[in-house]
Amino acid sequence: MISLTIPIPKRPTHPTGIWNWLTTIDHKRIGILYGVTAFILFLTGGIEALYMRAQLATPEAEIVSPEVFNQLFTMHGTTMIFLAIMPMGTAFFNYIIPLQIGARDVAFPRLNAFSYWTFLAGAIMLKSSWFLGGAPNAGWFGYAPITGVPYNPGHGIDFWILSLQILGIASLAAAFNFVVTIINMRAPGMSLMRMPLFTWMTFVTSLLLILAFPVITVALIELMFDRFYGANFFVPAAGASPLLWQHLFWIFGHPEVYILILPAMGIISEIIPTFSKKPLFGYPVVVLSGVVIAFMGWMVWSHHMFTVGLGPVANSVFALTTMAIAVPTGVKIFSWMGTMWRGSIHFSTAMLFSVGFVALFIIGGLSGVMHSSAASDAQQQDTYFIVAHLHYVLFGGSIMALLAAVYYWFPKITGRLMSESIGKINFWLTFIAMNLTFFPMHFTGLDGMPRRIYTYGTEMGWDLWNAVASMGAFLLAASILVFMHNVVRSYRKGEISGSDPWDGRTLEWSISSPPPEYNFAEIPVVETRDPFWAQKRDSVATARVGGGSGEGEHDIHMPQPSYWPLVVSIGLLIGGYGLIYNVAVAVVGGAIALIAVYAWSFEPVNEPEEH
Amino acid sequence: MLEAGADPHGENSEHTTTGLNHRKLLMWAFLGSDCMFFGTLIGTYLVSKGRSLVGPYAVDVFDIPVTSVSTFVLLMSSMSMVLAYAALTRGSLKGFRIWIASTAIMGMTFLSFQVFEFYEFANHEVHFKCSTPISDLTEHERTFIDKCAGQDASHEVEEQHGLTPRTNLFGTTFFVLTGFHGAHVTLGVVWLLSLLFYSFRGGVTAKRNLDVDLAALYWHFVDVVWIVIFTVVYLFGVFPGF
Amino acid sequence: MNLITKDPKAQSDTAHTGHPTPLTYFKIALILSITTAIEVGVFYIEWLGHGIIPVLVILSGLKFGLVALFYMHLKYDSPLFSWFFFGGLALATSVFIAVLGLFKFFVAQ
Amino acid sequence: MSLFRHHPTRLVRLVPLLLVFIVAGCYPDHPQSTFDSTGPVAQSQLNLFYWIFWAAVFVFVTVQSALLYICLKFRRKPGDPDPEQTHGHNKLEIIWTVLPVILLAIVAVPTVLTIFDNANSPDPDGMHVNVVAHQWWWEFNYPGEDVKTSNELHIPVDEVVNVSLETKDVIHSFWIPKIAGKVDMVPGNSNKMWIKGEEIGIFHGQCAEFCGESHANMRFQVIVESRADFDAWVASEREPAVIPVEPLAKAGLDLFEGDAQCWSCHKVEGSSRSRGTKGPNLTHLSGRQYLGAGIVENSQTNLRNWLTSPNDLKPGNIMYRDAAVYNDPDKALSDSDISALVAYLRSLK
Repeated sequence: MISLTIPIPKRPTHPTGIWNWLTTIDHKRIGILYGVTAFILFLTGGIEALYMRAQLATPEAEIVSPEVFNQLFTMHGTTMIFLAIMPMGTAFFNYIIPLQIGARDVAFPRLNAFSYWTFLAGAIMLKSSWFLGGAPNAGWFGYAPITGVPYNPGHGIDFWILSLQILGIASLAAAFNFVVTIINMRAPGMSLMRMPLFTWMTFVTSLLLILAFPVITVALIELMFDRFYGANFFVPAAGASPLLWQHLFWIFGHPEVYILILPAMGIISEIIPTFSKKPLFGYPVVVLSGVVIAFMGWMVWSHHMFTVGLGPVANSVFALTTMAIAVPTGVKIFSWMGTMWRGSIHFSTAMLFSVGFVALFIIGGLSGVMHSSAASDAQQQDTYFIVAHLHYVLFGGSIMALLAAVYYWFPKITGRLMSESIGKINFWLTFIAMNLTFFPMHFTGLDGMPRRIYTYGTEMGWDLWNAVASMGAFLLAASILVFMHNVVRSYRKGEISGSDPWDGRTLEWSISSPPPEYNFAEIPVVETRDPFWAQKRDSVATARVGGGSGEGEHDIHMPQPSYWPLVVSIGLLIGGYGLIYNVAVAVVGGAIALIAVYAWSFEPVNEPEEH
Repeated sequence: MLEAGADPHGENSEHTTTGLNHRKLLMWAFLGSDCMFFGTLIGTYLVSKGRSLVGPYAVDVFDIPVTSVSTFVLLMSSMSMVLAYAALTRGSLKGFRIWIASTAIMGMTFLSFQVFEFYEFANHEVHFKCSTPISDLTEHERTFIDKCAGQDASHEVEEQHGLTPRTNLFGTTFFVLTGFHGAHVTLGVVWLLSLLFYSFRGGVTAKRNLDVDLAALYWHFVDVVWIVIFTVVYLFGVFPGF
Repeated sequence: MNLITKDPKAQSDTAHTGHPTPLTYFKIALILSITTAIEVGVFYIEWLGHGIIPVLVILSGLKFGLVALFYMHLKYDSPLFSWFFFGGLALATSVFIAVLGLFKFFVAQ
Repeated sequence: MSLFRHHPTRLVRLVPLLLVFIVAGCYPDHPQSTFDSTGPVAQSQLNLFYWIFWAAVFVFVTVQSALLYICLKFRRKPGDPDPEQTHGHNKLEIIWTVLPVILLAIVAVPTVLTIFDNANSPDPDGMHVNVVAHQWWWEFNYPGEDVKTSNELHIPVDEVVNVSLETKDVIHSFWIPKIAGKVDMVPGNSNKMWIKGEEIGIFHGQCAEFCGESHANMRFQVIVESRADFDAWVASEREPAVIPVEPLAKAGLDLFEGDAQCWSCHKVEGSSRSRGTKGPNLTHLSGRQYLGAGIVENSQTNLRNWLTSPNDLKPGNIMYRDAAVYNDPDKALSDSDISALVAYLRSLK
């Protein structure tokens, strides 16, 4: 219909250059785009943190104003969660999952490209608020009614709402894609219980995403109606309960925490076996515990609300369910240690980061159990003790694992090894600085320092440990600089890695580095867990992995690039700004997106040759 | 890949691990996700129920017989949708066109009812005779009872007092919930019409029926959501004490 | 777990042979109409009191199930689809019943 | 709760104390330290914390040393053959699933007991205080004593005080670390808690839920005093404000109730004009120890600074935002106006 009345521009064909990057639907290129973009955004979130640590290094400092401070912690939290850790995870999902399951691409390559461009649109939208009258300033949790127009008349919150909606679309698109890819595109013989752990955790994470994001989407829609059209969802004066926002936020927010940590656990479960030269200890239990964590993540959200007055019964129930989560988490930690036990452990940088993850995650887990005790949490809620806990989980956990993942898969992605000597400096600096930054926060928290305060008096006795934490933060920034140096240096002149530098166990190591566009010349047949290891050690004689001579390479039809995902995302971005500034612009943006969706639907995956 | 990955609908050239089509799997995952979407909206409606400080309330504005008719229409559209798909798989393109057109028409009928309903609510009139016993008046109507002061029993009170999303919490939650359902229906109608037009271009055939299958799943989902909304919002809504 | 890696052939077979006929669809539509009529009818029976709530919940659940199982073919299709759909549905239902409980919604106001 | 009413044994106390010294030096200088509790609520929370802390230390030491041991023991040496490819060990896996369950049960039981213990006031008919939070100050009303004051909470020692918590705007949280853990104030949702001070002195509290620009400056003091002192304070609070005789203060009063329009937001008992409720009650302002919701000492200089440029002391505050004397240059206060107002406010004993 429309496609036949509107002349559709020719399909993009550029094999290289900027147009290729803009129109690519190759999962590996999209993974790289995701990773690089998320890392740049991680740096911006880090700079926001450094400003805060500078302000808090000394009592009564005046480096930033209280208003800017509030914007800084809001943006730091939102950035790190939605623009850094989640998309860095998605970067590895994109690059690695099809390789691990023996597929040539994801199930919906164009949806994948759309997911990236929409993520970028959301990031641009959120970050641009700094330059368009001020960033959001109500915290990443945005508790009503402080996000209401009476208390927050500027556009900051509007930017927050709309960018999170756009990012939500991006995350959902990616999550649907990976659910289908993992269910439907596994190599023959790769049953669920033969899937690598990283694939498993990606699958669980994606399921969590598609179930959790609609909740925050609706909550944000409701807040948007309150702010834009004078509705009453969270207006106490109209009888509404602002607690509804907290419930909706944390029904989403707690699964979100597992969305951030489960991929990290998956990464660790790949690296530790590889460098211990042993299969993952208790594979079924590790898988099951991941599934159980995800499932129980839905039963604990009110532990973020122990002090709002839910009553002793509700608090007790949520305290108990929260404590119960420690069990599957413990199982994972013991299983990693069981994997290393009697292994032949090679402490490469990736392995160091992984062991660092385990050590730090134990601390974060234990302080988590402390918070789960609702009664004593009354002294910890909203203090720096919580800040310490969550950074042990998200930095000590997620970021350490993501850094490990970079060191682990960099050779696969670039064909070059990262420098191990710089890597070791990188690890120890990160490990020490991380503890220097976040461990003192346990002290200041128990010493009565609330979160989100821009200043404090000398008489409070918080000077020393705040100064230490700030020093740690700048040291941490230095360790990230070392990391960047290592990446750039290794990309340009790192040692050539070959296809299997670590004596890997999973399918991605069976193909060349970097992999060809079609990944597998011949789709492997899997007959065991750790199939590539099995083939190398010949323990299962019939394992047939990789090794295709490339015959029939020319018969492999890869999906072709497309303009439309990018155009839809641009439409969404324009629509987002339009909703804030001018409805007419929003309509234009919507129309662009709609037309592009039509064009996309009528564009075949491959240009038909037979017609 | 899997040898002879059977495709249940015979149109798909890709072979998949489970034999299930990618897009159909995506659709079902999306519907599972959409359950959470409407679950949140309905949850919001129920949490906010009984918290409005001013009228009109559900009992003032709802007209159950009218909504029952539109509910019935939407239910029947589900039937004609499934018949459209059945006709297509049997190879009857003509049957397919007739049924899908009637589905779209019923969808539009439902939407017209909704527009009519929204309009009525927004222009709701309080209307009662001063002779009506107070116990027969709704809570909202009673707030107008002072208009009867000094009037005889036959006096009629008429007051324009509409319900919008801004009026009260009930208005906010009701309009946004049913409005988002209406938006889903609208999208469905556009989708069905696109398929209808596409069928004249030869894009819909018995072999390529997956496009219709997906649209049908979506359409039925919109229908089952309405089944819940009709019960929880409308029927429970005017039921006193719930 | 098995349901995801089932023999694809077995599934496609049921998918082909199990499809109901238009007559089934008409019968379902009839049941749906009658149920709706009963729902609206029950609504006007005043002596039922609070008893109306379980009655309506059961009736609308019946309608929901019929549409999902027959019109959406869940009865005949891969159980994986049912897992996705009813999983999302069950999660949404239980989470929001819990929320309503936390708001003391079921306590007489 | 009987399990923890008694004080913890010396040993249990020793290490956390040591920790506190490392953390905080000597703690009288740490007005918000949760380690230095002085009421049964904070004490029970601290005891619970110690209990869990020790369980956590046990786990931490065990697991981390095991990890360290593994890392040192099983390092790869050149020429090592592939290790045995073990896939798991059912008995071991069951053990490390059950062990945490037992450990958690040890933590869970006292948790639940303490939750219920702290939820119910031991003396519901005792004294009542209504705390109302505003952006960014506190209102304290004593319905039984007929006293209304701001930013400084007086309570008698060793008596149970039932506190109801409300807010006039956004969500705040009421927290006196040494006396009781925090409870939020949620719009439209009055919360209850109870507190008891067991030591005479001044204790610091702070808003713990982010509430906007000056969240950091929303503090308050709790003065725990003997019953006699408390009664004397109540008696003096009940007195209306004294009308000043000193000319400068008199001029200040005229300004307060006149052009400066302070009266429209502030209440001064005894005055027929000053009945505002938007800002703190100022009837006995100079009897208080701090200004601006517990942020600076109540001195002549600080009061002067506050009136001259409130936004420097407390960014974003509503007085600076809304009062004509600050946002309308034509109505700005002159130096002599401020002197007069300071004199008047200092006279409100």
